[in-house]
Amino acid sequence: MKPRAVWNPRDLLSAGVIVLTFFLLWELGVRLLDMPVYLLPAPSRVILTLFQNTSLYAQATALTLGEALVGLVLGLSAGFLLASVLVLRPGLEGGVMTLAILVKSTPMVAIAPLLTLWMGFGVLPKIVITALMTFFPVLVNILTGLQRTDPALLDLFRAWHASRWETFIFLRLPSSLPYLFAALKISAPLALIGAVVAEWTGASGGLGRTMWLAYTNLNLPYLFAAIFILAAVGMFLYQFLAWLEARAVFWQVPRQD
Amino acid sequence: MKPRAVWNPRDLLSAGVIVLTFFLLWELGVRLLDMPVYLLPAPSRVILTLFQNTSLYAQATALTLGEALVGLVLGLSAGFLLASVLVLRPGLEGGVMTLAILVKSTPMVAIAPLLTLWMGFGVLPKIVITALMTFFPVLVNILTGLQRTDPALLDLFRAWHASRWETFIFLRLPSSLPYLFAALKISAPLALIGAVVAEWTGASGGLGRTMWLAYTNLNLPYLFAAIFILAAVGMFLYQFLAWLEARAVFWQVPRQD
Amino acid sequence: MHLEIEQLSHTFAGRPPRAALAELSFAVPSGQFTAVIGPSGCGKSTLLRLAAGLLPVQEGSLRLGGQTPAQAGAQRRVAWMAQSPALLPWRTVRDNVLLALRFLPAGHAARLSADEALARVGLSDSANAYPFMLSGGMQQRLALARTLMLDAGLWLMDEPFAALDELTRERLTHELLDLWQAQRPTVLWVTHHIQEALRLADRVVVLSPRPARLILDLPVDLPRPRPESSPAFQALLSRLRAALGLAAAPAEEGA
Amino acid sequence: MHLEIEQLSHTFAGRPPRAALAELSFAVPSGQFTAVIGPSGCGKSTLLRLAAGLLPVQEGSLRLGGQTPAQAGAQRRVAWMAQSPALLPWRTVRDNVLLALRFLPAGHAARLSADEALARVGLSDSANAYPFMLSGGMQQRLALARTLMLDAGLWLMDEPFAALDELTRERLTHELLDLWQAQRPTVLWVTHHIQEALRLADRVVVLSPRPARLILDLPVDLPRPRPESSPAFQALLSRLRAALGLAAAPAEEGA
Amino acid sequence: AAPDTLTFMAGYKPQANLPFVGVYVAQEKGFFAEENLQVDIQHSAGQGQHLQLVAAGEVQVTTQDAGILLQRRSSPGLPLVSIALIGQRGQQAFAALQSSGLKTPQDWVGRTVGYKGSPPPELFALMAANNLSQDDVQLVNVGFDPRILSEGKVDVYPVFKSNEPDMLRSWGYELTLWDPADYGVPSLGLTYVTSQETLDTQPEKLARFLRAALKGIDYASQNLDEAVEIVMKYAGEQADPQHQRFMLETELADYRSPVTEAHGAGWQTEEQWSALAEMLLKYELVKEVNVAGAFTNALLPQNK
Ligand SMILES: Nc1ncnc2c1ncn2[C@@H]1O[C@H](COP(=O)(O)OP(=O)(O)OP(=O)(O)O)[C@@H](O)[C@H]1O
Ligand SMILES: Nc1ncnc2c1ncn2[C@@H]1O[C@H](COP(=O)(O)OP(=O)(O)OP(=O)(O)O)[C@@H](O)[C@H]1O
Ligand SMILES: Cc1ncc(C[n+]2csc(CCO)c2C)c(N)n1
Ligand SMILES: [Mg+2]
Ligand SMILES: [Mg+2]
Repeated sequence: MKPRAVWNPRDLLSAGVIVLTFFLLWELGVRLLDMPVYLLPAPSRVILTLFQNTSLYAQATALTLGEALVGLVLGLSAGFLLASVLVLRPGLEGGVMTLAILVKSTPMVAIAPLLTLWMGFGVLPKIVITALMTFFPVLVNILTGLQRTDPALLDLFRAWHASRWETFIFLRLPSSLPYLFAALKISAPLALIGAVVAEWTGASGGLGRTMWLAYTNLNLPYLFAAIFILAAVGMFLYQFLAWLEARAVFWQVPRQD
Repeated sequence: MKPRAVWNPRDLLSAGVIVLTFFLLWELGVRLLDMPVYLLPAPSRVILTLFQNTSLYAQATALTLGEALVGLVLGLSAGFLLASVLVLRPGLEGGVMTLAILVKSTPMVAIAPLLTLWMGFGVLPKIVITALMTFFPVLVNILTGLQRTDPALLDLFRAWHASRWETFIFLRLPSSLPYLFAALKISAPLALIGAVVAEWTGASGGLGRTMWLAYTNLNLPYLFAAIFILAAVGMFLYQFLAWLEARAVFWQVPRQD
Repeated sequence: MHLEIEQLSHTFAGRPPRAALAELSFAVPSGQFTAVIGPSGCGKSTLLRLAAGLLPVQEGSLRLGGQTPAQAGAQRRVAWMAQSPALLPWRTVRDNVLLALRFLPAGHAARLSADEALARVGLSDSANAYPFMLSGGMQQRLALARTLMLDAGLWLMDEPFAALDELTRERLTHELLDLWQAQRPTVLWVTHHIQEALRLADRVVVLSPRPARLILDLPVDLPRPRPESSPAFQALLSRLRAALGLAAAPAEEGA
Repeated sequence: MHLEIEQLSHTFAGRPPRAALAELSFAVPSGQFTAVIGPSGCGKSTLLRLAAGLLPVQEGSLRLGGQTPAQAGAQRRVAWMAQSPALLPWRTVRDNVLLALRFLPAGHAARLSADEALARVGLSDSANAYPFMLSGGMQQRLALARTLMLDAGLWLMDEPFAALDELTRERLTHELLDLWQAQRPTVLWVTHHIQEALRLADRVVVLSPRPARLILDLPVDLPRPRPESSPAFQALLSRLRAALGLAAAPAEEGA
Repeated sequence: AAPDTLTFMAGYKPQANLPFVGVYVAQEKGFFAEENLQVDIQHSAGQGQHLQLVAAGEVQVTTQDAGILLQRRSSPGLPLVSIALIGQRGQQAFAALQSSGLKTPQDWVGRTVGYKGSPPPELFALMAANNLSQDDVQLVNVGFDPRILSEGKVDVYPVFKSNEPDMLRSWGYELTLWDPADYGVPSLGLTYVTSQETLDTQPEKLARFLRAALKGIDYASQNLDEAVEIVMKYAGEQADPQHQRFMLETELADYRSPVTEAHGAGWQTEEQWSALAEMLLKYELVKEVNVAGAFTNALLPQNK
């Protein structure tokens, strides 16, 4: 009973057809409506721009991806730790969630300069912003996963007089894995966006800065080239996570009807 | 076996203590470090600002909350419909997720002028932006929930030769409710932020505009007053959803060890 | 609906692979009540799942009324009761039964109302309760009621009475035979309870430890009801015991 | 560890509330093997859950070695086997058993190694398999192996053999009595199998339909092993049957 | 007859930028109504949305400083035209804390110079005029936030003369300011902008708009208190009237120049635009320019 391959050939085909159709419609729409390039560039033009500036985009992507991944790991850890604390000490949920929502409600653009003041012009504030943007979905999802453990198994652990900690490690944690992966799939593209937002005005490199420059110059092909990269990297991360999930949650294979 | 009250008195107390401690530390920090108000205002000052401008904030909140809720409903519906389609036609997952991540990767500022062109200067583009910002977590979470149905029950429906549609309505949907609520808890604050972001780039009212004006004037008490409102509304929505969840998923009561 | 099983083998993939059925062959004429007995883990549930179309036929053939399991199942004339109750936790007891009514064969009306079905399994008092409020045996009776609603030509029953006490078993045996005699479906009845098999079935099929092979095919030609104390019953009981004792003796894995 | 149950009542909240135990009283001396029999849904599992500390004692008292269930449980001298297997799906069969070893009473070493325990229940071949690869009976045997690792002073067993065939039951009966005689724990053994109760127990307690009351308390003073054919065995069997027949007859709900 | 409608989008948030003030005052004092115009006033977030919307015809008039206007005309080739030059001198200046001891641009050597997103051409020109090369200073992108300067994270920071200096002073910091114009660097401020198509199809409506808006500016220059009050109606309670007044006064100072003395308010000359264009060409911020198409005086009241 092997996990269903994430990319079986038929799925790959249908994915290709859908994506191609979308780009074709977009291309046609732009051409038929004679949409000016400063409002919406045709995808062909975007892809051309991408290929004409590969090294520019490669460097920017490397920087942003690095920030995004480190920030994601931080945000993930923070969300995970908080969720764990809330499951081990359920009374704290109201207070901690209030603070989490307070942090989540603070626009990143408002605190980005403050972070720059404290942490300088380097990558650190970008990583922190990314972490702040990603921790919330992780917190909510893992908390739900940790709480929704099979009651029959919880009874078993209670009858064993397992400590909270043992119940957490041996029971709640593994059974929350599907929620963890959903959280990761939500957070991975979000981390990329977080890094981009962090770089938007205050960075000297990275996709975010490239995008900002492109946008303020109303150079939309450059802007969309970066968006395509973000989407491609996001999709890659998503597929990687789906692949990992199929292996990690091997005992519960999603099945079709 | 009633659902655990979301706000039992002990939890309420601990929540109060945590939140108050946080604000007290903040207040003390600002006073002891003599933090200038344009860097970080003391919470007391923020709250004062809030109370001195109740009608301003009440109007702005009403507008933004309206946009956020309508946008949330739209985003929720979109995410839900997409997830349903992907569960009924699993081959589409790769293609649809690629497009979803593409949309998710597009900075709203890049498409805001297009939305203005198509929908004018009113609330409609704000609602659309909010919907675009909220649909992704809903899509991922509900998709996971719809896929992770109890295999024993799936076997039952298969043996019944239930149609995909029947399996969806009578089995997958109800059993995905915990994931749906996690998605809602993630998306509710996100919807508020979405509406704020949408207003940030050129609205004529709402909390986003209030925050933008406050921020560009570096009038941080006004900015934080709006953040406090967002957090309070977000918290209210979160608690409401938790309350609803306890009633909707009554058959699976989250239990402590 | 007659059943033909020919050289049916089934092996679960994995490291190592697990053979569950090995070249199993037997046929069940339409309307026959066949009990299936075999040691734990020998492949009884696998056999029923194959017949219910839940597992693909890998080797050999399995025909229900001349059709493949998928074809026969599509007409909804096959009712399968799983070994575990598999109830919908968000539906009341009554609504769990009512749901099954959606899956009647085309053009068939329900023979029993939901409340009647619940009464027959002794769950009337719990009609508005949720499954998590039921005891293990009550859950099994609910699953049974749900299955018996279906008005099927073939009953695939996987230890339907395993969680029930003797008295409840006896009462349900009556109800069941009533229904069976009215509808005359073909029945595959997996059980560990040898007396139960002899009480109910026209024939008892005994399987070997894993992978399941046929080791005894015992017709039960006694008129019903069948008092256990009758010598004929005791004779058959001894034969079955012997067959099972032989079959199970050397195996290490109970299977 | 002796058990004292006095005027124990339990009612589940809800609309309407459900009384599961009604002023139940009996005592089990330390080391006694007591079988509990009663109709489906009468309150047997509820009784065991109360003793395991999984439900709060509402009315009356329940003492394990003079302590409350929580106190006794905290010393990990109480082993509870649930009616459903409750296995960890992400752990192999062996790892499921090994996990139980963490929960031995303080200062106790395991009496059996995990592999030995698996061998005793006939699961050696499946040590590296995952629970979803096991048949229903194999899952139950795994749960049994896990419980017997615990070296407890009190065994609370909820229909541990329900999913097993006669032969496997018989073999496990031997294993179990071996272990019981070596350790001499007190045992509450819920079963629907009257012969099994008589084969194993020092005493059989028969409960009424819901809410459970004591309707028969039958000592079984026969030396083990106990051939079923012996007249003494048959006499006890008849008494039990009669008690159960009477007890269950008028109830509508099988409970 | 029913009034003609027109959408004006201020190029940034509501505040006392002079071209904004003219529109606010014209709206509030009924000058638009006198021209039988119904003006819808919108605000941009300032990153270029207003230019996209004008080019697309959704908005008829916006504001933009002359330098960016030339750049957007060059790339991506937006068909935009300035119809009045309100800021006769550029808004950009460079600031350091007085406590830093920096006196002249030559003192910048070895110091950190911040910039907002991308360095303005005036910075290069100013450094060149002081014989500094880019390698003499450390350029860092610090975003749009003057607190970076007040908290000492950079030594020199570009500011709008009419904006941040007042803000920083209100926090208690004394500043040293360098205005590129004082070093002969050509610069121009905010203009009213329309698209070529709107200009071709609705010149008469635009002229009426311009007449009212310029009248609004005049009115503001003579009624500062009232003008600030009107601005505050748009800017919201978050804004500081004191600060708006400073902005208005500062920008009014650059409203008049020898050119306007000669030709009247809003006038713009080929020389002014060419000088700016040459600087942009020099620092490769534009590839080619067509100065003649970038502006027109045809709609100004004095030409009607
Ligand atoms: N959580 C619950 N909420 C409400 N009622 C419950 C709950 N759990 C059990 N009951 C009720 O309590 C009664 C006793 O249940 P219990 O599980 O103890 O029965 P049992 O004797 O073990 O039956 P069986 O032999 O079928 O397992 C049943 O009528 C059941 O419906
Ligand atoms: N998904 C699976 N993967 C691997 N092996 C499996 C799987 N399902 C069942 N098996 C194996 O197939 C064999 C037969 O299983 P099956 O459930 O048919 O037994 P059974 O006769 O119903 O036993 P029981 O009486 O205990 O229910 C068992 O040895 C089991 O381990
Ligand atoms: C005091 C002052 N503050 C901010 C700006 C920024 N700004 C005003 S309008 C505009 C866009 C073009 O009209 C931009 C970026 C300024 N110029 N002057
Ligand atoms: Mg089975
Ligand atoms: Mg029970």
